[in-house]
Amino acid sequence: MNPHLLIAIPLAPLIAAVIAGLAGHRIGRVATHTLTITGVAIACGLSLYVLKQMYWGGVGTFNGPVYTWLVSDGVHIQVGFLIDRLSVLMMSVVTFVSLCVHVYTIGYMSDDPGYTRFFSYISLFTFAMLMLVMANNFMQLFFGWEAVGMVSYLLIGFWYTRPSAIFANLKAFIVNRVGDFGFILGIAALFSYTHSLSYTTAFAAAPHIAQQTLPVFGGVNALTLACVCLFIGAMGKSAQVPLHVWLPDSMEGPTPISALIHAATMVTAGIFMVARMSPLFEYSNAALSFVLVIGATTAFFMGILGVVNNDIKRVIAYSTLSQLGYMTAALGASAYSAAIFHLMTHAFFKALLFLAAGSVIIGMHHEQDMRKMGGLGKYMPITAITCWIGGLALVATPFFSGFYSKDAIIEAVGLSHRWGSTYAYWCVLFGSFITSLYTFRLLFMTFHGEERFRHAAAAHGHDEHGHEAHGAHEPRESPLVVTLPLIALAIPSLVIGYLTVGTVLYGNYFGSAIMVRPQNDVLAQMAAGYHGPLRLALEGLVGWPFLFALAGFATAWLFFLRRPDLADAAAVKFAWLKRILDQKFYFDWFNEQVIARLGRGLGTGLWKVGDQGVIDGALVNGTAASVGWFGGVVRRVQSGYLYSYAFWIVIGLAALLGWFLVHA
Amino acid sequence: MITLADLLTLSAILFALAVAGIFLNRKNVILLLMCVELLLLAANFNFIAFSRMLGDLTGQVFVFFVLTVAAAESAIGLAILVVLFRERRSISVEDLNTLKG
Amino acid sequence: MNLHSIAAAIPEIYLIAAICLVLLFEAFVGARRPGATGTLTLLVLVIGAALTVVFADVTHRVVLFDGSYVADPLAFVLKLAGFLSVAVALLYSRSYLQGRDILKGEYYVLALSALLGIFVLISANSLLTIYLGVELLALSVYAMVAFDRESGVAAEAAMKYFVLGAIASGMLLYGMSIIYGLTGTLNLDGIAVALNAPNNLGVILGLTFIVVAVSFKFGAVPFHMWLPDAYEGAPTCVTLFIGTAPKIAYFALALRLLTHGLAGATVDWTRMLTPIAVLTLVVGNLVAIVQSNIKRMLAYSTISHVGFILLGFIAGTASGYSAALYYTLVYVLMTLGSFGVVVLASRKGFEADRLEDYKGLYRRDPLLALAMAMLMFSTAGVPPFVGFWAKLRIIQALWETSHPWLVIIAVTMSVVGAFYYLRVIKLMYFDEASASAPETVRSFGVRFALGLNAAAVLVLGVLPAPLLDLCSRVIH
Amino acid sequence: MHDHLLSLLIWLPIAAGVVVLLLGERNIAAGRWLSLIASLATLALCVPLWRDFNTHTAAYQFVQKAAWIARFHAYYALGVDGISMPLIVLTAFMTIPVVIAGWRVISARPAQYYASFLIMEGLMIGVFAATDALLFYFFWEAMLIPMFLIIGIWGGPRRVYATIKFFLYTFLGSVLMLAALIYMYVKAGSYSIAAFQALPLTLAEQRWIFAAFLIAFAVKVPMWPVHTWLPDAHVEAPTGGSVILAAIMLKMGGYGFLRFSLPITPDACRELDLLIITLSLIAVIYIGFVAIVQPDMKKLIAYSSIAHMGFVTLGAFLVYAIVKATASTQGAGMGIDGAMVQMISHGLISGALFLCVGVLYDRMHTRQIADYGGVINTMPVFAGFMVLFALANTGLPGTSGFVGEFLVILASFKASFWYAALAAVTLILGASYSLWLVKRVLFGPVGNERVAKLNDLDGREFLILGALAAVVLLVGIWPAPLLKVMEPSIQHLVSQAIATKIPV
Repeated sequence: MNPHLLIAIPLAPLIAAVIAGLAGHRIGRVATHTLTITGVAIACGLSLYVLKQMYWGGVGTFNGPVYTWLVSDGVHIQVGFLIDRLSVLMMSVVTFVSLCVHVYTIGYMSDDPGYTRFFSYISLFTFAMLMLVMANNFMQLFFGWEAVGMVSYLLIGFWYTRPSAIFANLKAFIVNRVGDFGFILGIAALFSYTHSLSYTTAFAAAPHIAQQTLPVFGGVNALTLACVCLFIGAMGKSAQVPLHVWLPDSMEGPTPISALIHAATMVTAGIFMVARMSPLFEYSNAALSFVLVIGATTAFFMGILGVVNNDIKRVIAYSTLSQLGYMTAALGASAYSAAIFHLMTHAFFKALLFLAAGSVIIGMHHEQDMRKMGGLGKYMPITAITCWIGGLALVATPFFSGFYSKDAIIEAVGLSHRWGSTYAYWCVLFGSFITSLYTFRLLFMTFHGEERFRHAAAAHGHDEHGHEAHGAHEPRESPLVVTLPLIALAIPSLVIGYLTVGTVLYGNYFGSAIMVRPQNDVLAQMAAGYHGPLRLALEGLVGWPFLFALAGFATAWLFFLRRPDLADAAAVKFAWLKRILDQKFYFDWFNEQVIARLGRGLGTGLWKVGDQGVIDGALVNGTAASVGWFGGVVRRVQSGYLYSYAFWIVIGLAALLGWFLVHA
Repeated sequence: MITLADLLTLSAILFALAVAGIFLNRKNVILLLMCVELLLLAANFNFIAFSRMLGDLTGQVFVFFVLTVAAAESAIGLAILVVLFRERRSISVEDLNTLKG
Repeated sequence: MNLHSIAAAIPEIYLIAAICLVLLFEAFVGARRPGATGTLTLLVLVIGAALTVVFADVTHRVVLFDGSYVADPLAFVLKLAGFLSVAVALLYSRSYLQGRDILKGEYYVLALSALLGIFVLISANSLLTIYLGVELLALSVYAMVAFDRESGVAAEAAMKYFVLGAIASGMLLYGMSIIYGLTGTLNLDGIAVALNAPNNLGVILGLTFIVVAVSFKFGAVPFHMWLPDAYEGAPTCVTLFIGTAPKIAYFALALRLLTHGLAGATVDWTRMLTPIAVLTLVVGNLVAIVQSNIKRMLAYSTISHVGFILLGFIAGTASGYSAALYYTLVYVLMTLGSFGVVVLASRKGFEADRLEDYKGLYRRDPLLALAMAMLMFSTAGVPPFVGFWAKLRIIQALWETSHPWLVIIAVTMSVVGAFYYLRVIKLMYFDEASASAPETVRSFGVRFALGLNAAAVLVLGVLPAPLLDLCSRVIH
Repeated sequence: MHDHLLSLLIWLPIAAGVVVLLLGERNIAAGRWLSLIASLATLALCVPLWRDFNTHTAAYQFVQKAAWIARFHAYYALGVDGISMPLIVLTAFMTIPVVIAGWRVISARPAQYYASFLIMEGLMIGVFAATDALLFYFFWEAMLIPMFLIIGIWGGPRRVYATIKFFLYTFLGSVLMLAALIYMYVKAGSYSIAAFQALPLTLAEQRWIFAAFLIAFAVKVPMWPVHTWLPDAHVEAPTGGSVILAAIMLKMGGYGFLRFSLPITPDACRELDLLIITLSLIAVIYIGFVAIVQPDMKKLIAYSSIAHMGFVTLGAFLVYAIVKATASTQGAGMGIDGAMVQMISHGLISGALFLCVGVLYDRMHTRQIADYGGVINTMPVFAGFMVLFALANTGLPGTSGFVGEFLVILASFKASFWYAALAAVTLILGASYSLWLVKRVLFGPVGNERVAKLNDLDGREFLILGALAAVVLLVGIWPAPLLKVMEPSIQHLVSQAIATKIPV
C-alpha cells in the first residue's frame, strides 16, 4: 500500500485545522467550513478506499515508519502506521462520523461567533483520533491518546464564558489524566521488558512477559500489571466506572461534540486500544476479568442513571456510558470483535441520537430539559422518525444494527467462563431492560404526550449566543443541513448490522488484527450456531434480552406516557433510591468533597507548614536570625571599658599559656 | 646569693602586678600609664638578668633602648591624656565607654 | 662600610631625611600655605618609591648593620606597597582634613614616621629592630588617632588604643626577653639556628607572649577589642590610614619573627594561632552583622580578614605565607578603596559613618556607589573581583596542609560575611536616598584615584596571575 | 573563527553590555537597539556552533586554551560537547525575548537593565563553555552579581529579602563547591575538569566532594528542601529576571550534576543515588501539591519549575538504580537523555509562561490569580498562547514538555515500578495546577472592569510568544536532532558514571 496515501489521511484534516485555526477569522466562515470539510472528506474517502483495498482488494497489512521521532540510548522511537482491518475499520468509522458532524455543524453553529474556531477544533480532533488509530507504536498511541483528550478539553470548554463548561473541561482533562497515569505506566512496563515501543515487539514478547513477576504488591505478574495499567487508561478515555464522572458533564460542549467525541469516537478509543492490545490481554486472565467486571458494572449502573435524568443530552450521555460498558464487557469476555462491532453500530446510532437531540434542542431554542418538551413529533417529523430509529437500534430491536452487536455481547459474556462472568452476565442482561426503559422514556417525553413546552415558563436558552428564547412558540423542523446528517446516519443505524454482522462478527473479518487464544474464543462457539442475519434476528425475537427490552418498553409507556403520575408517586415512595440516583451514586460528591478538597488541603498544608513554616521559617530564616542573635550576644562582650579589654587580653594569654604548658 | 630564678620570679611578679593593676583599677587613667611603665620594667629586668647570666651585653643595650622608648611612650600617653581631659573633664577609666559594642 | 653597601637601606635613610625636611617645611611655610605640606609629602612619597625601585630592588637577601637589618625581594615589595598605600591614603585624607580644618603638617610628619616604623619592621632582622619598628609605628599612630583635638571620641579611642597597645608591646618585650635568655642572641638568624626545640617549656612561655602580642597587633580575637573602638573613634582619614599600611608591617612582623626567627617552634605557634584564627573569623563576621556604624562594621570585617591571614600562617608552608602576603596586599587595596569611599562621602558635620547615610548613594553619586559596590563584592570574595583569589589562595594552602575543618569554617564564615557587604550595596542601590544628605566630595583627582582603585580590584580579579606570581616568588 | 567562536559567544554580549552601560540612560534608544542586535548576533553565532558540531564524538569541540594563571595550572580553556552545546544555544535564544520584553516596559534605569542581562548572558555561556573548573567557577559566581542587582533594583516590593536570600543561598552552595574544587586541584595538580574526572578518589573523599557538589547544585536546581529561595526570587524578580532564572540558571544545577557529580564522584553517586531520587520524587509530588494552591501566578509557575526540575535530577541519577535493578546499562542513557531534554524544554516553557505572566502584569500590575478571570474575552490571541504553554507545561505530547518526562518515566520503570509510579503522578498534578490556573485566569466571564479594558498582544509580544511556541512545538514533534547532538556525550557520561574511581 502506498504510504503517502496513508500519510495524507491524517494530514488532510490537520492542515485544514491549522489553516482554519490560524486564519479562520480572515478567510471567513464559508471558506473555513469548505476547507475543513474537504479535509475530512479526503480523509474519509481515502479511509474507505483503503478499507475496500484491504477487504476486497486483498491488500495485506501495512506496518511502516513515517519518520524517526527520536533515538535515545539505541531505542528508535518512530512515528509510523499499522494499517490492518481493525485500524482501517476504525478510520472509516471515525472519518465518516466526523464528516457528518462537520456538515451538521454548519447548521448547528451557524450563529455562533466561534464558528471557525469550532471547525478547526473538530478537524484537529479528527487528526488526533486518526493518529491514535493508525499508530504502530505506543509513543504515537499515547500522542493520539493525549491529543484527543486535549481537543476534547478545548471543545467541552468551547463556550468558555460558561462556568459550568470550564468546570467540565477541567474535570474531563484531569480525570483523563488519572487514566493516562495508568496508561503511561503500562507503556513503561512493557518497555522495560521489550526495550522497544513498537506493537509488534510487544506482542511478540507477550508470552515471555507473562512469565515475569514484578516485585511490587508482593509480586504480581508483569503482564497483568501492564495490561491493568493500560486498561486504567482505557477507563479514563472510555469513561468506565469510577473514571466515568467526566462524561456526563462533558455535555456542556456543543451538541456536535457530544455526538462526535463523546459518543462515536473518542470514548471508543479505549475499546479500540484494548482490542488492539488483544495479543497482550489474551495472556492475562486476571486483567481480562478486571476488564469484564468493570465493563459490566458500568453497563448496568450507568444505565440506571439514565432513567432519572431529565436533560435530553445527559440521558444519551448515560446511555453512552452504559453502551461503553457493554463494549468493555465484551472485551473482558475476549469477544473483541463483538466489542468493535458494537462500537461501530453504536457510533452510528448514538451519533444519530445526539444529532437528533441537537435538532430537538435547536427546535426548542436551546432548551434541553425534557420536562419542557413533549409532543414534538408532529412539529419535527424527520427528527422524530430518525430519533426513533436510533432508539430502536439502541435497545437492540431485532433487525436494527444495535441488535446484532449487543445481543452478541450478551451472549458472549454468558458463554465466558472467566472469573466474574456470572455477575457480568446478569448485569448486561438487566442492562437491556434499563436501556429500553430510559430510551423509550426519552422518546415518549420528547416526541409524544402533552405539549408541555406551551405552558413552560419562559425557558432559558442554555447557550449564551444571541437567542432570547420564547417559551410558547411552535418548534419547527430543523434545516436541511441538520436533518440530512440525521438521515445519513439513520440508514446505517438501520441496516449496517444486518449487512456486516456476518463478516465482522462471524466471518473472521479481523483475521490477524485481533488475537484470541482458542480457550477464550467464545465468538467461535457462537459462530458455530450462526446461520445468517435473518435467522439470528428471528431467534432474537424470543431471546431474553429482547423480552427484557419489551418489559422496559412497557414500563416506560406506563410511567411516562400513560400515567406520568405513577412516576412521581414512585419517586416519592422510593425517595432514598431517587436521592442516590440523583446524586449519581455520590461519585461526584466524593471526588469534589473528598479528593479535590484533600488535594487542596494537602497542598496548603505542605505550603504553609512545610515550606513557609519549617523550611523557610525554622531552617532558613531561623539560621539567619540565630546568627544575628549570636552576633548581638558576642557584641555585648565589647563593653567599652578599658579594664575589661585588658582583662580579655590576659584571659587569652592565660588560656594559651595554660593549655600549652599543660600539653607540652 | 641571688640566682637567675629569683630575678625571673621578681620580674614575673612585677609583670603580674602591672597587668593586675591595669584591669583592677577603675579610677584613674594615670595609674594605667604607671602600670604600663611597670610592665616594661618587668621585661627589662628579664633582659638584664639574662644578659648577666649569658655574659652578653646586647641584652643590656636593649634595655637602654626600651627606656628611651618608654619615655617617648609616656610622653605620648600624657599628651593623649591632656586631650582627653580637655574634652571630657575627667580622667576616670569608668567614663571611657562611649565607644563599645 | 661605603655607600654602596648600604644602598639597600636607602628607603629608610631617605625617609628619615624626608621627615626632617617636611618638619622644617611645615615649620616655616606650612603655617602660611596650609596644604602645601601635603603636596610636598606626596612628592616625597613618589620620589621615595622611585628611589626604592632604583636602589632597594635586591635580587637576593642582603643583611646589613651587624645583622639587625635585612633587605630582600619581599622587603622591596612590601616597601613599595607601603609607599603606595600611604600615598593613596594621604591623597584621600586631604579633603577630609581640610573640611574639618585640621589640615596641619604634623599629620603628614606623623604619617611619614609611621611609614618609617613600617619600613623598620619590614626590614627588621633582630628583636631590637622589631621592637623599635613596632614602637615607632605604634606611637605615631596613637598620635594620629588623637589628631582631631576637638573630638572626644577620638581622644577616648586614642587612650584605649594607647594603653592596650602598650600592654601588647610590654608582652612582646617580655616574650623577647625570654627568647633572648634561651638563645643568647637578639639576631633572628641566630635565634633560628639556636632554637629548634618544640614543646620546650621555656620556648612556649616566651612564644606565647610573642604570639599574643602579634595577634594583638593584627587585631585577632580575643586581643581585638582596641580595633573597633580605634577605627570608629579616629577621624575617618586616620581610620583609613591605620586600616591599611600598618597591616603590611604586621604581616612582616609575623613573617620575620614567627616563620623566620621562631621557625624552630612552628608546630607550637601554628597550634596557638589555630584557635585564635577560628575565633577571629567567627567573632569578626558575627559581630559585623549587627553593626550600624559603617566604620565599626568595616573594623569587624577587618578582624574577619585577619582571621584569613592567620589561616595562611597556620598552613605553615611557603605557599601559606605567600597566600597570606597576597591576602594582605589585596586587603590593603580594598580597604583603601572602601574607607576612601567613606571619606569622600563625608562632609563636616556629616561623618557618613552610619549605614543609613548610604541609602540611595547611587542616586547622589553613581561613581562612588559603583566603586563601593565593586569593593564590597570584592571584599565578600565574589569573582570577578580580586578578593576571590585571596580567599582561594588561603583555602588552597589549607588543603595542601590538609586542614579540612579550617576550610569549612572559613568558607562558611565568608558566606556570613557576604551578608553585611551585600547590605551596603542594598542600601546604596535598592533604597531611596534619605533627605538632607550633603554633596559628596567632587575634586577630580581624588575621585580619579578612587576610580583607579576600584578598577584595580576588577583588573587584578580578571587577570590575577602577575600579583599571585609575585607573592609566590618573593617567599620561599 | 571556530577556535574563537566560544570566546566570541562569551565576550560579545559582555562587551555589548559594557557599551550599553557607558552609553548611559540618556541615549537609551541606541542602547536598546544595541542590546537587541548584540543578542541576535549572539544567537547568530550559535548557527555555526550547531551546524559544525560533530555529532559523532564525545570529545570537546571548538576548544580554545590559553594560559590564565600558569602557576596554578588554571587555563582559559573553553570547549563544548553534546551536553553543554544545546544549553548554550538555549541561553542565547532565551536572552532575545528578555531584551524585547523589556523594550517599553522597563522605564527605570533601562541601560543598566539591558547591560545586566547582556553581561549575564555572556557569563552564563561561559559557565557552559568552560572546561577548566576554576574558569567555570569564576563565571558561575560572577553570574550572581547581575542577577542580584536585577532582582534588587527592578524587583517587586519584597525584592530585597528575595534577592539577598537568593544570593546567600546560592553563595553558600558555591563556596563549598569551591572548597571541593580546590581540594581536587591540590590532588590533581590541575584545574581541568577532565583531570578531575580522571582523578582517582577514595570513597570517603568522594562522599565529601559529592556532598559539596550536592549542596551547590541542589540549591541551583533547586531541589527540595533547599528550594525556598526560588519562589521568592521569581515572585519579586522582573519578568526578564524570572525568565532567565527559570530558563537558564536552574539548568546550571542540572548541568553541574551531569558535568561534575556523576563523572567525578561516581562511587559516591552509586552509594547515595537513593537520596537524590527520593528528593527528586518529593520535589515532583510535594511541590506539585504546593503549586496547586498558589494564589500568585508567578509563584505557581515557580513551584511548577521545581517539580519539573525534579525530573532532571531523577533522570540523571537513574543510571545507578537501573544498573542495580537490571544489571545492565540499557535505559541508563535514556534517563540522562530525558533529563537533558527536560532541561531544554523547561527552559523554553517556563520562560514562555513567565513572559505570559509578564504580559498580564504589564497591563494589570498584579500577579494575583484572583484579580483576573475571563481574560480570553479581551485577549483571545494571548489566551491561545498561554493555553498552549500551559498544556506544554502539563507535558502534552506534541510539545517539548512531553519528551523529557516520557523518557524519564520509561527509564525509571526499569529502575523500579515505584519510581515510575510516583514520577508519573506529575501527569495528574501538572494538569491540575497548570489548567486550574488557565481556568481561573483566562476562562470564564470577564472578571472585572479592568480585565474588560485589556487589549490584546502587540506585535512585539506576539513575536516573542510566537517564536517560543514554534520552538516548543518543533521540539515536541521532532526531538530527534536534539537527541542526536547529545547522544555520544551522554553515552560517554554513562560509561564514566558507572565506572569506579576508587584506587585499588
